[in-house]
Amino acid sequence: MHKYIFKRLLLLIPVLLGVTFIVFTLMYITPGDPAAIMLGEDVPQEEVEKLRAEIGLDRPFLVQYGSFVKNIVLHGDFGTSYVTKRPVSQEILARFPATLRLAGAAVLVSMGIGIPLGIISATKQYSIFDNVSMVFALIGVSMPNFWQGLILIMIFSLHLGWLPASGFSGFKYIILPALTIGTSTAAIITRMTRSSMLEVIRQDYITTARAKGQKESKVINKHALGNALIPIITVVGLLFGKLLGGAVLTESIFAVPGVGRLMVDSIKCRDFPMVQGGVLYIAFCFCIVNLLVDILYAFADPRIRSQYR
Amino acid sequence: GGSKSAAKEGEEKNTLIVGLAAEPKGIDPHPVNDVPSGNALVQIYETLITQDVDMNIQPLLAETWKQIDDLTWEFKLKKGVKFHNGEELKASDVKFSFQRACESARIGHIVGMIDADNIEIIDDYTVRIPTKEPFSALLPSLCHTGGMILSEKAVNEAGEAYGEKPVGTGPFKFVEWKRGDSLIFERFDDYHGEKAKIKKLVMRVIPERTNRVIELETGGIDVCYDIGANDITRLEENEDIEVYRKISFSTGYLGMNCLDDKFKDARVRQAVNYALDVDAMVNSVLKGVGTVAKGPLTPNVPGANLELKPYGHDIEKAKQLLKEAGFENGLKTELWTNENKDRINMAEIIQAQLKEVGIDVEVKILEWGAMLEGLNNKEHEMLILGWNNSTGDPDIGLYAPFHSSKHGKGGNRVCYTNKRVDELLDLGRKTFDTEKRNEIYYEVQEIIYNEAAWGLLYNKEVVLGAKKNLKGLKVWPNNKHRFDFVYFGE
Amino acid sequence: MAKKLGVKLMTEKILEAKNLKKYFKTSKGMLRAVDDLNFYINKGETLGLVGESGCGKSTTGRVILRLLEATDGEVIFNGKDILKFNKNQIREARQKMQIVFQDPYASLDPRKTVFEIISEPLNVNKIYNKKDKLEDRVYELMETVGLADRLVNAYPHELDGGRRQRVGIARALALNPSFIVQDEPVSALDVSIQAQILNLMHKLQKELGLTYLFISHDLSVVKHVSDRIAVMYLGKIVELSDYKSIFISPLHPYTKALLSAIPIAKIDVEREKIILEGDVPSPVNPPEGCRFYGRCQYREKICEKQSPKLKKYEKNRFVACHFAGEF
Amino acid sequence: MAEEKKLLEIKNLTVHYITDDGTVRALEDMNLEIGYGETLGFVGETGAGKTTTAKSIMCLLPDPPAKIMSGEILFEKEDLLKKSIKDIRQIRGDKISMIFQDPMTALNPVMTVGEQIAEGIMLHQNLKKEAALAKANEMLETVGIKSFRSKDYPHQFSGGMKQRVVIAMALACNPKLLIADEPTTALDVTIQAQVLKLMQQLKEKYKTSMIMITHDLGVVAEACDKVAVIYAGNVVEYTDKKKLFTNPSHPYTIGLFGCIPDVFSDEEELSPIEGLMPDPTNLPSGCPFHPRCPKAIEKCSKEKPKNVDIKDNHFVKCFLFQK
Amino acid sequence: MEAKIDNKERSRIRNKKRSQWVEVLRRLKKNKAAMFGLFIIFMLIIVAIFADFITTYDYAKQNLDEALQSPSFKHFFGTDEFGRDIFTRIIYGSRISLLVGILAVGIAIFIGGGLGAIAGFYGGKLDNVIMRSMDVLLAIPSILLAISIVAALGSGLVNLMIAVGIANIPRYARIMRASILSVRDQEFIEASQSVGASDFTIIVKHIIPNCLAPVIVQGTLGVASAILSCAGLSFIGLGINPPTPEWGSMLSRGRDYLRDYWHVTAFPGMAIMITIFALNLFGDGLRDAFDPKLKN
Ligand SMILES: Nc1ncnc2c1ncn2[C@@H]1O[C@H](COP(=O)(O)OP(=O)(O)OP(=O)(O)O)[C@@H](O)[C@H]1O
Ligand SMILES: Nc1ncnc2c1ncn2[C@@H]1O[C@H](COP(=O)(O)OP(=O)(O)OP(=O)(O)O)[C@@H](O)[C@H]1O
Ligand SMILES: [Mg+2]
Ligand SMILES: [Mg+2]
Ligand code: NI
Repeated sequence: MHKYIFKRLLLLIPVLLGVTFIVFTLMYITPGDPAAIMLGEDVPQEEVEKLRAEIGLDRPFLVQYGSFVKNIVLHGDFGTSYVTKRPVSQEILARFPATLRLAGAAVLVSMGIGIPLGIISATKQYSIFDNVSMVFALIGVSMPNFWQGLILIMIFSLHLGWLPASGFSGFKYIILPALTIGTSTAAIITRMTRSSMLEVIRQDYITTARAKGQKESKVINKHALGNALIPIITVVGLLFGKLLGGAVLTESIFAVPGVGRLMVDSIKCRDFPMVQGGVLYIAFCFCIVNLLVDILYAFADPRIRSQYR
Repeated sequence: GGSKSAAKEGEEKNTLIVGLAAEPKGIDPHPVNDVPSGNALVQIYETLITQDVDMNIQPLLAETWKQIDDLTWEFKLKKGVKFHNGEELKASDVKFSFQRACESARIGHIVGMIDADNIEIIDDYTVRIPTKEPFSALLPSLCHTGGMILSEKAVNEAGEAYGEKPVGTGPFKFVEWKRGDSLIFERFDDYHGEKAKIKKLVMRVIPERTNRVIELETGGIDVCYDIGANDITRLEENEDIEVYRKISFSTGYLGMNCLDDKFKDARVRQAVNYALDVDAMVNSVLKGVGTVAKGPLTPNVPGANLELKPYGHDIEKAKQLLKEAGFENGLKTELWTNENKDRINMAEIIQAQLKEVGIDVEVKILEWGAMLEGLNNKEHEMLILGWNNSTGDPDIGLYAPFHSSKHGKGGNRVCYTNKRVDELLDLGRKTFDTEKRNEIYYEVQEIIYNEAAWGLLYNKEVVLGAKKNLKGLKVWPNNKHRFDFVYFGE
Repeated sequence: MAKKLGVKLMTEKILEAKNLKKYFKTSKGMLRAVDDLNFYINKGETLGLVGESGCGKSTTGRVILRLLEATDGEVIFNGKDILKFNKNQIREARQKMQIVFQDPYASLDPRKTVFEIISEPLNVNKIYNKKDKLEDRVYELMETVGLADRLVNAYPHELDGGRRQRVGIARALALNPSFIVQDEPVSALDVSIQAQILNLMHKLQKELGLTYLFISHDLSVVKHVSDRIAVMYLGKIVELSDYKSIFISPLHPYTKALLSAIPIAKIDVEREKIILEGDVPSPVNPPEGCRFYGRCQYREKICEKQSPKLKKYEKNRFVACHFAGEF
Repeated sequence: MAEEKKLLEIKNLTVHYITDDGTVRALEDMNLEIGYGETLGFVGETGAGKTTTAKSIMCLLPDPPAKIMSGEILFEKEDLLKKSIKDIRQIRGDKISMIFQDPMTALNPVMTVGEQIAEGIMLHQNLKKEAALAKANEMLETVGIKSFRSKDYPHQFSGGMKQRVVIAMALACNPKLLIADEPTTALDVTIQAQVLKLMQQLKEKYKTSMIMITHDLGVVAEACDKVAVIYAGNVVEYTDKKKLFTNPSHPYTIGLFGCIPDVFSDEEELSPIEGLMPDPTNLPSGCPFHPRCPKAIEKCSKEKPKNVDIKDNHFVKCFLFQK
Repeated sequence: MEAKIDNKERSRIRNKKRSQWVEVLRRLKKNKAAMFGLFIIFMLIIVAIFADFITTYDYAKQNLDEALQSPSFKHFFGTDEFGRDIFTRIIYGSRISLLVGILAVGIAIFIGGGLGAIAGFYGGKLDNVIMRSMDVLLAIPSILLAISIVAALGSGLVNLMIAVGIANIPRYARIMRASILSVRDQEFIEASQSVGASDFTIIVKHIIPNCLAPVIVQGTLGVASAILSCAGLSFIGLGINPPTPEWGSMLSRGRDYLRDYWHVTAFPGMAIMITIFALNLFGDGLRDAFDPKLKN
């Protein structure tokens, strides 16, 4: 297992390198001059040139890329934001807690809704409950996120006054954004749980468990769910990985100081080091979550465990 | 955060929570030039002199000042001014600050005229600031955030990390910046002037307009920046809330690339001006928040030519002019705007209105960076932009947008060229006599107006919302408001 | 079964495998699925290949047809080593060699009709350029294998197992092959259908003079169809004899055990039951001695160290055991 | 067979599967009985209804689509079909156990085999987990697996060992009736022989009655006392093993024998039953076997034949024997 | 054996070939929810095609005097901030939204599916290279891709499609590869090889048709998520150029009026919701229909 994890971590290097290169290229060919953008509408050109030189934009592409990679490898330095003049790593770390909390809460919400709904739907396939819960879950996905967020704010902050409309400094603040994301992703988990459970409850070992005289609830929760877990872990992992990259729309709506908003702002400003660092961070999270998912597989399924070497 | 705490009863209201529309880029005055940063900076730092809400120059760190010659100004500093780190303000700090400012690209256009290396320290409290050329707009420039005075010692001690530990002379000390969320300030008890009435100032960043207003209404914040036009009426009806409005220094314009064949002819540009129903536009998009622009300068700028009148909506005349210019069959053009909602709305209306005189406009929404690049390459035909006169001086308001040396990247986005205007603008910089100077700028504005260098759209308003029990709030036209004299009343 | 039909056995070898090896690389080590096989098949006869699951029967069949590339060895078909053929030669050779698969469900493309499936070999090799001729041939093939005309447009899922297997057989016959590998063609079928298919194959061999390599794990079926039988264990042939002698006097202890393990649908026969201990070991890194060593009741020291070669015992009888015939 | 000797009695059991594609008449008027200590062989081809019968006894039919239309299943004289699900659970795994066809799928891949065996023990013998696990280890030893392997997962066992585990699981509570649904079909011959022998031994040791479902007459010959041959949901012939093998009577049974290649003789060709199993949603009228029956008479397509006892509990459902 | 028929009859039968899709369709037809979804989608398509006949208003015609009117008989869904008829804009908007969704998914399927097919079929190094690049692409935030593309190519329908399409490529590559892997090792592929079929024939004739089902299912669901991503892009200002009506941008630009004029966002929001809902219902139904295991 250790060896496996080590191998996987090693594999991170080419992926991350690929990511940085693509992002670098992307940013390079994307029109828009960071210096000009930074200075705004009413600043003369000489100043722009001066700034370009100051941040090293006048160097050739490969030189820029090379020094970027070199700095990371040799000094662990991801560069300094053009805009805030602070180290990129600090900026990202400053946003990370909010993103992590929001992602965690959102995943909890969607699992909390999705898994039970999926299980009940599967065990009562084609019943009214099944239909209602699927419809409910679908409505969640169907609503554009920002619209749903605004509507939630209208209801819970403005009219009921129960929850704050924006900000991120306590438990109360997480509820609405987590709900916004959670409800729109719950459907995926519901659907996955349902189909995975349907697959599993047709298996002989489920019948075997029943044949032992086991209670239905235990048959479902112990035997079936344990085996249905893999696809559920997969979607939850994917979701979590994606959310760690920040949920831009939700973050903007609820003024959550998360990574997603930072990224969008940085992209808009062509804050190259920030974008680079950010994407690298996102890719890293993504890969790590994937790895975690694969490790979780091993816990969920002994067959997979024995494959990891 | 602590949003609700402001609204809680019984508790002594010592904390002011302000909702900003965007996050400051930094709180070191030199590497930044954006309004949100300015919002925060004015709490911490101070300039030698300052403009009051009516744009009159007032002493601040300098008690008196005088012009020695065309190139030099002398300032006498107030004594006993303490920085937040306990140091006293000295002339050396002033010199240091301007030297540092001039090295920064971001504010170079504001303080660039200053010959920083030759600043002369007469004594601890007297400093002479020379300019490279005669520069009549120096005083307003010194009021800009770029002219803020830093503590030399603090900057040197902090080194790279100065951006995290700003030290100024302002009424509030910086405490903490929760990135993406809020900035927290605390009253500076050794302030040289009247101490701030509130103990703590929190500036929260709430980018979504609707949400910011909801926070104001529900008590999450006490002051709300940049209130949307369609929220004003409701807020004005709200008994707990006071809406403050003031015309700002920024002018929205419909630019026409004068190098483009279609817009070379002033008659076409005039026709466009006639074709626009700016009144309707301002009513519809800005919901009456803001006024129809009458000239290139906002009326509150000293030196604005108030005799100019809006072109007015005259379709016949527009068609006539087009015909004269050889476009009786109309023309096709492209209108660029960035993803700013108000501008997109404007663009849509402009599109509809110009259609009536036979100008077929394709609206293109460009991502800001990409748009800038296109503008810099002068690939545009029509564009919607605003010009923010950052110091409220006619020079800043007119030189860059209309001087032919500033084509394209320099600020003259419409590539307007007029020898007379060039001459006058150069002259204006060297003219220190207010009367004469004003006359020069009057003429410039008239020419620009007549030649319809811009399609004049609107002058924006600064709109602040605040709790009614918040007293003493003053509103600056540049949207950089100080909160030290604010307090909670009944 | 040819001899049982009284067809005169030709002694001309149609196919011969020499030192045939197929190893798979796996994470646990080298998997020796087929390890040094030597056998031949005469024209018109049926060679049965029996053995337990995973002993390498299918792999043998696939390697012979070059559906898998052999690791080593030769497969001489009609005098030429087909393992040395290039792509085009292989395509040509395949017209003469075909395969029928074990699983009639998996071996038919679920999205193709019976007609499309049977005509595929003809189309691929561009046998007919006229549509009529092609159709006629397909109908002819269907008739040969006993499929009703109305099924031409049926999809595999609409057919039962027996009919599917008939489609598979028709496809194999389409190119008029002389040699067919039958990879457990009946083990997925019910007894009554199995009997029908066995009879069909019997009939086809008789009428078309086909040669079969008949793979199965069911000794009774293999015995029914084969002239000679090869018993495989863990990638090696342990015994190869004519069909009768294997049943009357098996030489290898494994063959013996295998025979006694078949449940026989008779109640009055008395048989000595040999129940083997343990499971078939894994072909990954097999023991160096006799592969049957671990389960053999007659094992001796020499068996552990030295792998017995397939030796001639008497005419037409080969066995790989150090003590062949001694028990 | 004397009344008191009956452990299980199935009377007129009819089971339908109601599906979108029509109604599958899986069991039609099924009658069976098993005495104490007896092994009943259940032979028939795919889809004949063997598993359905087994699941009906366990009350494990999937509902929907399965519907028990009529009949009773008397286990020790009590009708299982009338019991509450709670009572059924008491019986399942305790008094009646079942072994499934495919050991690969009958074991839960994410639980250790020890836990799986212990599960039933904990449920029915009120034992704590440790005690149950100890008992499970004992059972493993009984079926010839070293007890230290109880912490292993199913995928670490070979097919034969898995089937042994399944057997251990089924026998853990010493049931009165063991239903084995094709317990060796998925196994290799040599392994099948091992498992069959083991089952035989255990059955004798625990004096369990057994229903052995299979499609292989060879297995029946080796392992059973009585045989029921079923075709399309009907028991067409039911008697003890000896009578069946010496005197197969129903044309279908005869046909079945004709399909099996004989290892000991040198026959040229097999004499298979012509035709195919009927479409279960659209069974032929009358005797369901009549379209394939070489001896069919006119009556066969019109009427359903009755069960006839041709000689000493040798029941055949065929008009040929009806007087 | 079985009954014989003469040649004429044979040809007649041959020409009566039914497709396996018929079977899928039959199963689909039984799924009421899916049919309901399909019905809505059909309605939307019809509305999109016949937009000109359904409404008498011009979607771009401004009438500032009638701005922000509530729903009435004159304007079923009210008017927007420029006095344009929202009903009309939603109707015309269906064209854009559906088109963007479908084409974006089309691009993604075409490129992603192709890459996945190659990776799955040839395996080995090529597989590794392609799939690792997909990982890389997946790790890049789609917003960055979208902004870059829109910034580089300009905003507008086609570029929006490309942006959403490219971001979705890895998803289809994965699905395609997975299903190819499951098909590739099946015996019918070997059977086809054994009769001498070339790789190309095998891919085109056997593998792709058998892999289509999961891709189609993902596709329908993908259209839904593409429409949503589009709305999301509108939110950050990267929508379609005005005055072209598009639901996402109607929604996001109308959000300032959320409190005072509910109808400005409610109707485009509902339109998006209903479409996504229908597409999801249909996609789920399709999945069930394609999956014989779920056949009851
Ligand atoms: N492509 C492959 N990669 C790795 N191992 C393989 C592959 N194909 C077959 N094997 C292994 O080779 C051995 C022989 O397999 P083969 O399919 O030839 O057995 P078989 O005798 O046909 O068995 P069965 O009766 O189950 O069909 C097995 O252990 C199998 O796991
Ligand atoms: N869940 C179900 N839904 C619909 N029909 C079913 C279901 N289960 C079984 N059937 C049908 O009922 C009939 C009897 O099935 P059963 O499983 O009892 O046969 P079997 O004798 O056990 O066959 P096998 O030897 O293949 O296991 C078959 O026609 C089968 O198609
Ligand atoms: Mg095989
Ligand atoms: Mg069964
Ligand atoms: Ni869109």
